Amino acid sequence: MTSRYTRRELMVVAAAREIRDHEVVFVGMRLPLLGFGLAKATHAPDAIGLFENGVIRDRPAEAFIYTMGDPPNIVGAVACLGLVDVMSLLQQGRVDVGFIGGAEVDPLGNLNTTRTSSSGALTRLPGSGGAGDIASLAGRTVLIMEHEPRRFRERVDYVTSPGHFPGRRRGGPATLITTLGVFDLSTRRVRAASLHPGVTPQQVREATGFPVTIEDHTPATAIPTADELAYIRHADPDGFWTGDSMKTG
Amino acid sequence: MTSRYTRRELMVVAAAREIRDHEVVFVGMRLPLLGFGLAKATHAPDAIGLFENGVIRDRPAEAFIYTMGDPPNIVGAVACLGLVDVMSLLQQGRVDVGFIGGAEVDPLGNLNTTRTSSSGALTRLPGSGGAGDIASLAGRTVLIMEHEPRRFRERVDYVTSPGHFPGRRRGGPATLITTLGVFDLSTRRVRAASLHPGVTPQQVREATGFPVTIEDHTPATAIPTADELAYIRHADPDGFWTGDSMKTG
Amino acid sequence: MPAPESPSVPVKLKRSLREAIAEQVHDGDAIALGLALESGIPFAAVHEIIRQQLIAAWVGNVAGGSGYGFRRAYEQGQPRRIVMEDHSNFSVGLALKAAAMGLPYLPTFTGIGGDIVRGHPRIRPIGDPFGGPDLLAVGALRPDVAIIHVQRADAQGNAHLWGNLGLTVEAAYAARRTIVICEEVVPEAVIRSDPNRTMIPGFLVSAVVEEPGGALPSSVQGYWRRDFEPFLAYHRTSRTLEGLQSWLREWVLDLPDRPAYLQHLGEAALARLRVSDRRPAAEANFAP
Amino acid sequence: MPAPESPSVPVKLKRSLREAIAEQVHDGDAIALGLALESGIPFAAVHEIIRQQLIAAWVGNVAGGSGYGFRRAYEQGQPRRIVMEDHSNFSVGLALKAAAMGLPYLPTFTGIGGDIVRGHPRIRPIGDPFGGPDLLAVGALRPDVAIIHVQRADAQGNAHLWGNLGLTVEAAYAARRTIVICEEVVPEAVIRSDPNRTMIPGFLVSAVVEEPGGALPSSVQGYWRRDFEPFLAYHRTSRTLEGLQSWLREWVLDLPDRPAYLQHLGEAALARLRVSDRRPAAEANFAP
Repeated sequence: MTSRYTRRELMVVAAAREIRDHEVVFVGMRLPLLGFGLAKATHAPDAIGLFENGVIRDRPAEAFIYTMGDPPNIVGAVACLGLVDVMSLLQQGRVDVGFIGGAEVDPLGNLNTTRTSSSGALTRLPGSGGAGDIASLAGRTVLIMEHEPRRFRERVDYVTSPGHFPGRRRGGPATLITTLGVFDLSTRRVRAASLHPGVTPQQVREATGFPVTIEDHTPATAIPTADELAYIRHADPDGFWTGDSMKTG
Repeated sequence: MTSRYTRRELMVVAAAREIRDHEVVFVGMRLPLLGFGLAKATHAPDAIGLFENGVIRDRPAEAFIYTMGDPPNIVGAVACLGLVDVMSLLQQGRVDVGFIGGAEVDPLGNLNTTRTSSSGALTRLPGSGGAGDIASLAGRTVLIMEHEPRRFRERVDYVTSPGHFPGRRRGGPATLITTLGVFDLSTRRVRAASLHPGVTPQQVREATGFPVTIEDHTPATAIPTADELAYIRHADPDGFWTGDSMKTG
Repeated sequence: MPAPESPSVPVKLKRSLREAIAEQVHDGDAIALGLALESGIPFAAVHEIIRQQLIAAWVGNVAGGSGYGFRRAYEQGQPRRIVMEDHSNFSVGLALKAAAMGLPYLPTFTGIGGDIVRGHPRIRPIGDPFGGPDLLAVGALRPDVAIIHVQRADAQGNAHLWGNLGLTVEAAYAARRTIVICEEVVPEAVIRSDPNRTMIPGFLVSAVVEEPGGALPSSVQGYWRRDFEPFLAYHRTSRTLEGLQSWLREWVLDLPDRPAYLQHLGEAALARLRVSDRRPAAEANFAP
Repeated sequence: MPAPESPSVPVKLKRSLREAIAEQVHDGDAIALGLALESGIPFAAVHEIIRQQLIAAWVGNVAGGSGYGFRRAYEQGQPRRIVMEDHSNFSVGLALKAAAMGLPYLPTFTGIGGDIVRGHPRIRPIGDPFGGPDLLAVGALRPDVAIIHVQRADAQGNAHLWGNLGLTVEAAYAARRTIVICEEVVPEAVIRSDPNRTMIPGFLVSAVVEEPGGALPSSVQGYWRRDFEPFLAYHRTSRTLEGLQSWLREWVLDLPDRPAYLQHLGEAALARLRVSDRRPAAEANFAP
């Protein structure tokens, strides 16, 4: 794969395609933020973005931001409320789709961002932040992950962000976007919806610590158009998030 | 009683004296509002006033107001929050004293402002407003009433604002200020603390539908000073609330 | 690049209050209004609802001054019986707040020991799983429609409101549909210059109408003083059912819309009520 | 007229952050800070607390990027073991909100089905008395002290805050004592010109300190840009315990106060970080 786009750019495009027009989106930082901006610029001009710190935007910030609390993310927002206010809207069911990532994922879409002993020693991870809330309360969730064997586990060490479980009131994981492909999680089984160009089924199976359905006719992920790439490179000019050196998830 | 002050002016002075310096006061309209302003101007310069619509003031409005939502009550406020915000502060226990009134009162300090059949037919009254909340949640309450036999009942028809009851978590009625005197309710018995000048014990007993303790040495309510009257007449120049024609409670 | 699936913004901005009410308010709807207590009461909308012959099924809280029309309905069933669910200000606030938070109820200590909560359809006892004293659970109240009068909004319904707030924000969050009535529809840039002033985000709003003076005789901070006299006149006139009906004819039924109401009020009254001085908020700099 | 019993206003305005911290923060106190998530973090106060050798007993929520110092303490007990109570953003927000509302808990649906709430000391199952599905009760969290950085406040602590809010308001309501650190102490009239901008009423505030730049390297809307480099430098340096200690010496222990920190940062950096353009909020008229 020596094309003119990075895998992370491809993942941004895949994330954007998960957003439908007029939807209310719980936007995270990094790739989902770019995906939201790209969706707005293309097929979902009337999508609304909520940030867990209380910001509501109907278009991306004018300047590059490192955190959702950066001043450019306040400028031009349609509203700047408190955390409990936007979480209340999430709990009400007013959010259609939310994006979350994690260090580990399992076939039910459970995510771990709290602690793991997978490498033998205890490793403390940053914790939930808003991810556990989005996983619990959004209409559906899209998971974004670095596709590595140690991260794709039969059962995660700790469920920070719950996936599918019996008695779930609402929502649950719909789609998993990784560095290797796009996977449908909505049926509680992991099925490849598309593999990124050049990725083989065997590569995916070797990088995945649990069974994954890959059909013969599983398509290749549609590559970014020139316009899509232009948007991404305008929004992330230094490749801070989408360059090949930056880790996702 | 043909002196140069009205009974309502005397009641305002009595209300002001219930406020100690540095206290947080849940202020009602009418006489308590004037009492708050008078207390601030005299012995309690650092009292803070909360209004149930969300306004917090540390001095009275510059212009005459009919309702707590009138624009002059917003101008110069230190904060203008929502109703649930100030009620939350009340529920937390951050309010020292609140003023409430009613159509009927009983010896436990229960107030009725909802409905009564005392005259034979059903009469619908305006309802609780914030009074039930102040009665439930303030550090102590001061009751202000028109002193008439039909209003002072052994048991009120309907307890809108609860007085003393077993298991009360906090607060309860401390003082009852009427058109005839000032009464201590803090011991769950009604004891006259002072009778207004010219009011006889017999007058009070005839106007009260339940036993009231009036001791031989019960003093006369201290009459307003010239400064106090000057303040009241500055704040209520037309006697809208403190003139003799205006009904309290 | 995929073609936009639905390029058109849903048109929230309505040409008239009549259009907004006809579209958003249906017979039998639970309507939340008068949420800032005494200011910003959307009287123009209420008058439009009366003209359109709709009936509000539920009166949640009546504070301050007895209303004769309300008393006749409650005490004598005239012109028709109304059903009352009694609340304190806090309990109705918590009922809206529970819906706003997406919860079936909120716990509280208010009302314990009183008659309001006894046998109340929306208030039930609840324990404290941490071993503290018992509380009351106030069930969520989700109005079909909230009608809110604000100073300014953009065409998407992002609304700036200042001064008295009361329960306005809770009701807009709680309601299925929210109608924003504003003194002025302003360009998006005005709203975006101060996102902390946006009390109601537009994605919660179903319809926006520009109706200056639509809250009279109640006040709107910075725009309209409270018109005290009509409150007294209504109180006097509504002492009898005939009086109420003649008042309704004069001020509601015989007037087609709010501009006609303002004209009937007269230029002298409007000049007295309109705020023309300025007391601007201290500057807040949002530069990044 | 009775003589004023206590005419003197309690002096909330402190001469220095050192004085405010020494007076308001005690060993063993639970301290709430960093409440707006990434902006307005009161770093000057944190540095002062470190200088004064106090230990915060409780870390409620850590979001975004793993901290090596935090990991060493948690994983290896170096330099000392820390106890962690894990939360999501919403559950810690509800814990503060419960205290702010004077309640022992608030119900929620968040976290159900996950491990955070399993055996959690502050989260317990609770039913719905109206027959709906079970919920979780998040127990109230009442910090001893909340430390909040705002744009401006008066000497009574009435504080104007704009931009990013996060959990700032909830924490100030919930805490036993609140320290307001501001860019500018302003005359009362500035605050009173816009009471809707007062996120924290002064009667909840124990101490006020003017400390411009006290939130650096985090941002303050309209005053300071985020200083990105120190976050990266700290991350790199704190990879080892020695690195962390040398960083602490350079930026905290060897500097007497925040003005010394700003001087150490240097004029060029300050010029780059200081906001000098204006993007004023649209005027709001409060005239009555």
